[in-house]
Amino acid sequence: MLIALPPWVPMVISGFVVLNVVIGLVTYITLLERKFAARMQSRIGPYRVGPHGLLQPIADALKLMMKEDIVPTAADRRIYNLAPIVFLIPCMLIFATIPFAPGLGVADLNIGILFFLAVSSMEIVGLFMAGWGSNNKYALLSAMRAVNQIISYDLPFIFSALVPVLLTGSLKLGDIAAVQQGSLFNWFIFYPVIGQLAFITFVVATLAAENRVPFDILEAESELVAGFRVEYSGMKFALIQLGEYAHMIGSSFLGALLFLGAWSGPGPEALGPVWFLLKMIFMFLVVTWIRWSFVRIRVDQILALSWKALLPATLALLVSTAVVVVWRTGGF
Amino acid sequence: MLDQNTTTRVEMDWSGPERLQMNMGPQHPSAHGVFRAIVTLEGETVVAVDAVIGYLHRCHEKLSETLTYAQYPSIASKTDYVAAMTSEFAYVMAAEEIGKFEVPKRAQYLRVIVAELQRIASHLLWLGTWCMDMGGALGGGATIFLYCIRERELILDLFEALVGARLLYGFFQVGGTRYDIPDGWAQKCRETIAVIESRVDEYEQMLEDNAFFLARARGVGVVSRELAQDVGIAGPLLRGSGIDYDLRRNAPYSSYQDFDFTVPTEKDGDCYARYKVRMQEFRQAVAIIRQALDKLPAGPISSRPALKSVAQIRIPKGEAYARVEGPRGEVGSYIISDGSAKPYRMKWRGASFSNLAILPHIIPGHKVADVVAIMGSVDPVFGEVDR
Amino acid sequence: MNAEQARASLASTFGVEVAAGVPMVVTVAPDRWEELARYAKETVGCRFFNFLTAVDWKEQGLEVVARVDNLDDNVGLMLKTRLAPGVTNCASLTPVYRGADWMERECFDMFGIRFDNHPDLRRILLEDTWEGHPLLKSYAVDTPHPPYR
Amino acid sequence: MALNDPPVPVIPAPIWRNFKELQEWEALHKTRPEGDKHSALFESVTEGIHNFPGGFVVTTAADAFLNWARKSSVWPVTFGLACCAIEMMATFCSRFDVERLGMVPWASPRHSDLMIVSGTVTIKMAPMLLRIYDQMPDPKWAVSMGSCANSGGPFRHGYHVVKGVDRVIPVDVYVPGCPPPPESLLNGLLLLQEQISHFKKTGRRAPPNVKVD
Repeated sequence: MLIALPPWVPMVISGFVVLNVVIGLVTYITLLERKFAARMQSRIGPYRVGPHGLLQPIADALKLMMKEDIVPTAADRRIYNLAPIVFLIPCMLIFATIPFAPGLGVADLNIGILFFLAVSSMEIVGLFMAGWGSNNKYALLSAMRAVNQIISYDLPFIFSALVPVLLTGSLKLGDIAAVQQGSLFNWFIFYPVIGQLAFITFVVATLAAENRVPFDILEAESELVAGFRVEYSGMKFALIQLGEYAHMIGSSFLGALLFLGAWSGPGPEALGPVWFLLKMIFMFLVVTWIRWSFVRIRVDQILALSWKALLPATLALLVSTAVVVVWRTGGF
Repeated sequence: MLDQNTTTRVEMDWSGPERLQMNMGPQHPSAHGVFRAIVTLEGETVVAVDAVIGYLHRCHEKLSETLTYAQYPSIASKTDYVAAMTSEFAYVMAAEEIGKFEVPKRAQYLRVIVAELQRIASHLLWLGTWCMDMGGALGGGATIFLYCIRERELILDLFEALVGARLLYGFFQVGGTRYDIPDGWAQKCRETIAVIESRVDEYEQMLEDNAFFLARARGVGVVSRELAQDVGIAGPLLRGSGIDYDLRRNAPYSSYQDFDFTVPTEKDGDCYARYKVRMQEFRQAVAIIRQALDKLPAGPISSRPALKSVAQIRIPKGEAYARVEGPRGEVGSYIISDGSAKPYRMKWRGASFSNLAILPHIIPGHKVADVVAIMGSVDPVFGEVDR
Repeated sequence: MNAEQARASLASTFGVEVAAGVPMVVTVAPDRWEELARYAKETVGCRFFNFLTAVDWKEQGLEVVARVDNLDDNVGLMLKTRLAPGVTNCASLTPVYRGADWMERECFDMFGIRFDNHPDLRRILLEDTWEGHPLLKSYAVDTPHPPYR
Repeated sequence: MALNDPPVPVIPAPIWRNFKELQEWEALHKTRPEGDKHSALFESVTEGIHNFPGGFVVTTAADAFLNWARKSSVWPVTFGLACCAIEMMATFCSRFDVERLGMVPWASPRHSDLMIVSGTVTIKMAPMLLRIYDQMPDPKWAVSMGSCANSGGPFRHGYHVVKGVDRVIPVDVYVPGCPPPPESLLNGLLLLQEQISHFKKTGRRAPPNVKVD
């Protein structure tokens, strides 16, 4: 280096780059989802806007920027205006600790996964502020439901994410990915029994934590019109959509890293991030496929499923992983 | 001196559970049209429902007193616009009953074929909107909705070939039908119902192995036998509660006695039972259409000469109540004629009006999500409710 | 109880000629209206409440028509009562049939017939501020209602 | 009078403006100076560029591009009233897919900028329709679908029917038909897109025109 750059400068630059990549990814992931859902429903998705509908997300974003943003007179102004930002920050922060290639990542903390899980459950604050601030019965009801759901599904989410951590013995996301390199069979999904179970509970818990169907009681159109974002229009609505999709992409990245061996794949080393992206898209399409084929279940059934079924199952899974790890390393 | 009870204000007592009064208003994605339910909630459970209707009251009964017997059938199809054929059927049959007009055999068979096709189209729309209510417009429900509408388009093509219109037809006239089936239509109709029969099995397999769907449909909105008859609900709701009553078999009209079909009934009267009854009715309707197409006799399609002027049909003095088994239940038209070309009084017995009257009796105690599921399984059409 | 026995028993108890034909028409004085409905429900077994409506015969007064069915034996009964000219209240059938609740509210909305001891008699199809009862013969079909006419 | 000519209205129909709530609506539209308002950020940016000497070149060129964005993502609110709603649903579904044009039906009026009034507007429903139209953020458009919404249609002589939705809200495109088949609704939506493509912020929202029978 010609001049000794202070250590935080590259981190800021890489943070800036990752943020923009994520926003670009979010806009085009929405297009991918709309096209994928359209094909599932035997129709053509966005087609006439730009070649094959490729400019559709840009048109949507631009139009939303120009819409009049209405603040309801009875709304609690400060909370109402602050909510989209508070909702968006955690959703963007989770990309800080994800290593896209062995060295390439904003900050590969050695408590990577702890940071990820802590920040990803912070988004409920912004969500509740939105529901409470807009002074609308539908929004209030959906904000209450959101708090119930995310509280009851964070624990299974954390437990099922801890299984790979136990198998590698380190919280650093880089190490978890490094252990899974090499052949296809050291991915954690192919770990004899525990891998598959952990993957299934992880996907179910991600679905619930991000309020995707069949757990999307949060913005259940048929009951609560549009949930907590019913009063938001224009740019604030776009920010909330951005946050929601960013959180989903973050969880898909985490899923791909924990279970599908982040950048391990045939071909030269440089292709690593491409494989990682492809696995993320695969995880995202699994979630979208579930979204477009399941019917939503009721609030009390969701909570019952979490407390009665998912939580004990993931706890037992965690304990059995610990026993297997200790047995594997000859501890008995 | 002030009256005693006007001065006592109900203090907001914090002892009991706090109640939230929510408005599932006229413009609501799952309101099946313009229906406003003022729902009083305790937390998530519904405590009381006040149903407000009348947002689509289009003065059908007053208009029918100013339109002649030839003009009104195409307006009649706007009462139940999802099953337009059955409402015309009832009006025209009532007029024929008073005037003792004889309907040729071919016209009766055409009417049966068209009524059963309309039943399939209406049940397809019911299945789609019900799953969309439970699954959300941006969720799984929308997929089944789009599949059902794709099938419904096939039937609308048949109607477009037969009558020229897709949704509201003027197919019926006093004394018979206005159009005859073009050649090649029968063969196309057989292909369409064959496609639909295979698709219905596909939907059944798609829904019934889905644990979420069963969790949302079983045990929700139970209607007892006694309450069903007392409120007067009809059709699939009645048969879902275990009462084996179907107008096509108990009081056969327009040569329904020539076809053999079974009337599906279920015992436990919840949303899932109504779903099973309607899915079975798909197959019975397909069977009836096949038999009717095979035994379609030749001959005239109307016993009255072509209309030269609108006021040509004069019905003698008298009154009659004709009933038809529509997709939602018994659709009836009660006409009192005074000998002129216009009825003196015409009353629509809409099936959805009585079906909707059962909601305030069964909804309290359910969750908000169930209100939507019950509304979908009752399948009201608001042209028929508000008339 | 099949059609013949129903016809005989109705004629005997209410002393009124019951016309034959598919729906048997029973016309009775307004004061025995609820008694007739209860009789139809208990003894004749017509538990299915089909519909209830009214007809405006201009000078001869209003007439309330109800149709009840016995689903098991296929017996249909058309109950009628003619209110005296100028009289606009009638006994309510809600204690007998719960389905009569909305139908009677619609009759009140359209004809102005006040049903005594009806749980909550208010307009069902039109908004509460609407004046006049549209289905009466004296009401012009397109009476203007500001501001939309 | 001849038997089959339509009943002659007895009293001349008053025009719509003397209804308190609708007067307020018209007054509201007068007090909102520029009629169509964009988001504050966008307003300040365009004002800034416009006042910059020679800035008008940029804003006029930008208008075409921004109108392309408005045109290609028009989000209708699901507002089905009667029979035309079934045909509107058929247009949103697989065979006549409007999502090809970038239209996604949203449930809440806050997220949408087009209201397709499909069905008969009755007097009891008109204030509700008005409130939903007001809740939609500017710039917004309205399509009147079906002869009931255009002029009261077959129920024009009914006592409870508003003779056309343009007595309640300003309408941009009228789609004839009862019910209009999906092809003609699609044609109406394409006409609307073409109208949006040269949309100028004129400050004057089309005034609801005075209707007399």
